[in-house]
Amino acid sequence: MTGSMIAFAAFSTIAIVGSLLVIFRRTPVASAFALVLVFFSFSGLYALMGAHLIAALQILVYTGAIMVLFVFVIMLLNQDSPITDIKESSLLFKGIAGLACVGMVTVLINAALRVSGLAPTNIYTDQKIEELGGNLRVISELLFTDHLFQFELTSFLLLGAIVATIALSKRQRKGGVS
Amino acid sequence: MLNFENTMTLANESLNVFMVVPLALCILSFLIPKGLQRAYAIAGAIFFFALSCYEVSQGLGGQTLPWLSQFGIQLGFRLDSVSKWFVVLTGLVTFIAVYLKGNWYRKSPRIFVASSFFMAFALNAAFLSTNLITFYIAYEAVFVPIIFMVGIWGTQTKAASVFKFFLMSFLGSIMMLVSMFYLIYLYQSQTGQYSAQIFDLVQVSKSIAPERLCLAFFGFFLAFAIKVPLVPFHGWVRDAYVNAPMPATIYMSGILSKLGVFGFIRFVLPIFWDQAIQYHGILVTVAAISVLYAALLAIQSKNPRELLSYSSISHLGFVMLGIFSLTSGGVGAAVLLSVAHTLASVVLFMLLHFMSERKEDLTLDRFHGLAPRFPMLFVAFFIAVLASVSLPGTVNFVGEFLVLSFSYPVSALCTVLSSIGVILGTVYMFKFYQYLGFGSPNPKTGAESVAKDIGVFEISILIFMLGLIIYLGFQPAVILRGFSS
Amino acid sequence: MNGEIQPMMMVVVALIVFGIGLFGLLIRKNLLIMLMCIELMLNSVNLCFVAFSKMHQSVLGDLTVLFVMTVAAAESAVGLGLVIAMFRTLKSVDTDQIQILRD
Amino acid sequence: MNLSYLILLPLFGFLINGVLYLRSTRNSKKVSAELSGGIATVAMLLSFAAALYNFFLLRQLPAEGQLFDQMLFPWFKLAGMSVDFTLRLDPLSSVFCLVITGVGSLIHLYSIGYMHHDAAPAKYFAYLNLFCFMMLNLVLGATMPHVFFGWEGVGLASYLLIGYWYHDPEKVGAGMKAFVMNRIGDIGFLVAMFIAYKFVGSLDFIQIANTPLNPEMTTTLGLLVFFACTGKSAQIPLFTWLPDAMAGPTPVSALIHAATMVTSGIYLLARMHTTIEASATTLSVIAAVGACTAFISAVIACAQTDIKKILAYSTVSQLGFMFVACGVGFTIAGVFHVMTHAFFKALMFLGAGSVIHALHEEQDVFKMGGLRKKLPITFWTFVAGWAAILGLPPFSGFFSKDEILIQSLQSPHGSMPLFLVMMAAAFLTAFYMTRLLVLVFLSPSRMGQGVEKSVHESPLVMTLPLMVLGVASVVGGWFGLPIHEAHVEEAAGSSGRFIMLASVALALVAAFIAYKKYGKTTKVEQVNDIAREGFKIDAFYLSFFGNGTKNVARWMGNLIEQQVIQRMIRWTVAIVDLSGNLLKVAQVGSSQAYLMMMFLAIFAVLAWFLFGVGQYAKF
Repeated sequence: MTGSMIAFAAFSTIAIVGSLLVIFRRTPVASAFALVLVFFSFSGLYALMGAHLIAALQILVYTGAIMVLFVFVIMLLNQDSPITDIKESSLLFKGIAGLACVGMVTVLINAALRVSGLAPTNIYTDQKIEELGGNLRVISELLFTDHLFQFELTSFLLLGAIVATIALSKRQRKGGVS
Repeated sequence: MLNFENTMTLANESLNVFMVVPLALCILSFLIPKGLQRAYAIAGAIFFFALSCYEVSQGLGGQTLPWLSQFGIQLGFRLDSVSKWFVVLTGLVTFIAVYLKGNWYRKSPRIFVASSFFMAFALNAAFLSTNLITFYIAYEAVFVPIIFMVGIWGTQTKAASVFKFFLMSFLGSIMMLVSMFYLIYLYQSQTGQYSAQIFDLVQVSKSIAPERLCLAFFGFFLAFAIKVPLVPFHGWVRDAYVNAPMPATIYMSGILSKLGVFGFIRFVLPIFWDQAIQYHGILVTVAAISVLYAALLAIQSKNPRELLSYSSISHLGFVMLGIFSLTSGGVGAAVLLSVAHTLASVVLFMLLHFMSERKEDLTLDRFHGLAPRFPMLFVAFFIAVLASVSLPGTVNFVGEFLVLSFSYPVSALCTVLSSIGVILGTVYMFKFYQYLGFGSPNPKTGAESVAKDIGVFEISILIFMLGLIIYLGFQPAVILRGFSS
Repeated sequence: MNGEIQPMMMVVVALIVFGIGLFGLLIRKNLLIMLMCIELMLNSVNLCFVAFSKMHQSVLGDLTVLFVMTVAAAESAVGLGLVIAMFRTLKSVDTDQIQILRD
Repeated sequence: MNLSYLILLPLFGFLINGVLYLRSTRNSKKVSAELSGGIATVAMLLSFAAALYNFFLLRQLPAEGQLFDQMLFPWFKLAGMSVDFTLRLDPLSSVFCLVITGVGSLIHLYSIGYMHHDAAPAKYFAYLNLFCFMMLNLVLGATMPHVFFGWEGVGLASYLLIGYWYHDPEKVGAGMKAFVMNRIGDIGFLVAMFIAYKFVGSLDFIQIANTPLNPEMTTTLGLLVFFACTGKSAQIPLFTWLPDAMAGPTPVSALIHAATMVTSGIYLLARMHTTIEASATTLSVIAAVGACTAFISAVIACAQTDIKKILAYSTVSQLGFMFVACGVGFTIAGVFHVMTHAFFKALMFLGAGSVIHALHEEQDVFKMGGLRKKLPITFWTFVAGWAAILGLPPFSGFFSKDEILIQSLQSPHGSMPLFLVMMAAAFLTAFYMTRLLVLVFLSPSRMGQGVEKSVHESPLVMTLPLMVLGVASVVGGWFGLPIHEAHVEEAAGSSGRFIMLASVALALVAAFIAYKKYGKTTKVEQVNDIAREGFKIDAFYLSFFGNGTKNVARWMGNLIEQQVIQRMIRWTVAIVDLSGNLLKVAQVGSSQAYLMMMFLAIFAVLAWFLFGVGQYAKF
């Protein structure tokens, strides 16, 4: 058992337990904090695979931005108390959903196993990345050369999202709908 | 035997004008303020029509652009001596349709203008395309503006009529789509690659046992027979024509029906030549029944629009008779008669619109005595009626005469039966004219009494259209030239 | 097991989280929680990308994750905006209350 | 030789008058009858001059080559069918041209006076000129479609003129009836053209005449052409429209329904006489129909009280005479009768018009009488017409009519029964014409007081044509038809001379009986017998064909259209609806359920691709 293996076991356990908490906690706030837990553990998993940039961005984007948004919204909508007045899904529905999900995961894992047998491309082996100056450098270079166009497009996407969000959450001046 | 090969060598390669211009006009119309929509539409339509005429006069041509070649879908377009007339008619009908005033210019005019130009775009794409798949897409796209028009500006029972129209047309085109896939599959199984080009499929159909194509033939037949319409498949026509706003009716009668005619000429005859010969008896009988049955229905109808819609069916029966005579002369005559029918029916519907603008009630059960009050209108109306009953001197006569001459050697009985349709046509068209125009004018009420005769612009349009009808009546060679070889 | 972390293990963890997220999406009726489940699923897919990228010794997967993150951020922003708008009109974020889809 | 002026002049007259009329509707200023009538009459007179000129030019050609073709423009050409717009002048068409333009000009002139008070004379004269244009096309056309163009055109002009006073639905109906009945006949023409195209390959008359066909086709073609002629020339079975056509202005009746249009059937038979005479069946059918028509309509004419209806039935009867001439293979006699008939019948119609005009639109002969003194010119010219139709020598009708009577017996296709029927018809003709003359001009007056005072002779513009036609009725037969010189000599066998005498004697007897019977009439007679209603043939047509068609149409509209076609659609709709309802079960409205379905579907597709069709998964 190496250290990284222990770390992997810990992170993955936290991730799975966290996500279970997300879906089974009654209060949205609790779910949200469980989600933060999951995000952190994912970040750890990225780091374990050497994807340091992603790991950092995971913390920054998800925990720093998205989660904050969630919490704000929860506060805004006063959803911090446990939800009791909702009729939950029926047991039958839950059963079907569960079975289907298990089936899905099985199928997907099976598919992934088939893919794992394929020969690696050997373009960016670990030592090659080291030679080129590390993961961050390689990704940045690719991003600003070959994929510059897509990168710029994402800025448009973000702009659109900003406009859309403002339009959606803006209070109508004259009454609005009902 | 008709063949459509060897046209790819022709010179004219600017065919995309026919589609780009209306599409551009369609998109631009969203930028024009509401008040200017009509002026914009008229100017645009005149421009488009003039451009179509110019492009057609530049000669025939064809072009093929690659698109999804691995599935056999190319953007193949061809302007030949059949399609060029339909393309010109599209421009003309579009102009007339946007010219008419009505509630479509009061309630959301942008959608109306955009739909009109979109219709022109789709129609031209259908008339020009040599690829079954692009043809199918264009053919279906024509529905969209029609459904918009009927749905937004139609009268009382518009929902039902739209539904009926859509259902029947869709039924037909689905059958056609399946048949198309079958043909493409046959091509693929023979050559190992996909193609939906008409030339390739004609080759396939020649090399295959005729029985295997029977069902595909009926798929195509059904689609176009509903569109034209031929008689057992005409159920949607009455409701659609009566409840649609006038521009949509003009589109349907003037040019949509020709889409079916065109489909028969360009797709059914070349691909399913053997099947057409095999079922020849049935085909001419259906055409003859269309002529007679629709004429009888027109005799008993009291609503002018209903009458005109049935008369359309009856006249298109003649067109189909020409096509089903399966001779090159018959096809040429059918094209001539299609042009003639478009001109006459568009003028008639236009005049009917002018009349209903001036007088609400036009029921054909008593004399309205409108002729003395609107003399110009009724002179034009009379000439249009004469064209519709195909009196010699109008292009309709030449078309009908040639159609019947070429179908007589093929099927004497059906030809004679169809000729009876000529008498019935006289009866209902003259009844129609007389009830509206003749008799003593009724005591005038309020708004009706101030209505004036048609204005100068209307008169010039009518002179243009009617002049065309008469000019072509003496010089049909303009159209027939392409078929004489 | 030679002590090295196999990318395949990462994939399995990611897929389990994906399944949990999916299950949550199906059974929960609170829109906020449903959005969180979607985030879970997105994250697990990201993890898969990185793992496959590692497995095939490429960095394109990492690159994709960057884009997915951007999209996810945009998506959750818009999604939350929708939730707010919906709450404003319907006074609820419960999908049971939202049955105007029918007819 | 240029024939285009001949037809272009009336066309220009039509266009000018048409534009004048349309302009007058915009600025509501009436165009005077003198102006528009003047234009129209001048056009016709010039056209007459052209016809005359061309006639003499034609006469100068050698006898066997009297034919002149002038191609105006190619009309249509498609896949072996080629038709040009060609005018053809030969002796036959040149005679018709002369009659049309000559009588036509006179009637135009007369109309200036007759239509003086009309609201829109320009429209009237435009129609008249249109009619002449079409009629000239009919007789000058070298191909069947060209003749058909004129054929339909005259029908149209006739429709317009019969329904000229369109405020009255009855007159409109009469016009419609005329047009529809003509079109029924036109089916014959159309199908004849199809047959000619199929078996001859050309629609030119000379080609058709020169191409021998098999006997059945010859008979079929001949009968179809004849059927077309029964429509236009008002023979049994399509004759009922002509009496109703009298609804139009009287000069129109004179021009169209006596002198020109109704004779186009004879023209067509003469034009196609080679084909007609090649089949004995066709000939005997034509003769039989002609004789029946001549007799039956003469009987009906005896019972009529409306002056124009008497003349109308008389026209039908005389047309029957002409058809008999064609039917016994002696077309030329028919054409000769066309010419003389055009003179005297136009004269009588115009005379009747003069009477009606003088009596303020009174048309019942029992409300007239004693007009000899008051309308002297009208009376004397009318007498000329009367003598001509009776066939008294030396009036024009004598020559043409007796020739027909002689031929009906002597020709190889003639027979005794045919001859007897014709003699009976001639007897009746003399009877009803004398009756008309006596009741209108000679018997004591039965007019109302107010009417009687205001009766006056018509102005010169109306009487001048009467006088010209009167002279023509006298001398018209003397010179024979310009296209065959020796008709009287031919007929003058010994039995021929006897027949001549017998028919004149018979006519005089009939005239005497009529004079005795009606000479002293003082009161209005009420005749209500079956003959007066034209043996109810018209009513039968109306109820059988008219209402029959209407009923079939209604039945189709109600039963087939509603019950079958629409029901078919409704079933289709129902099927679509049903499947929609079945699918609606799935639309529970809960987004969770939708999500679930979506997910299951994705799951299924994924599983299908990964395990079902394994080959796709091999990356």
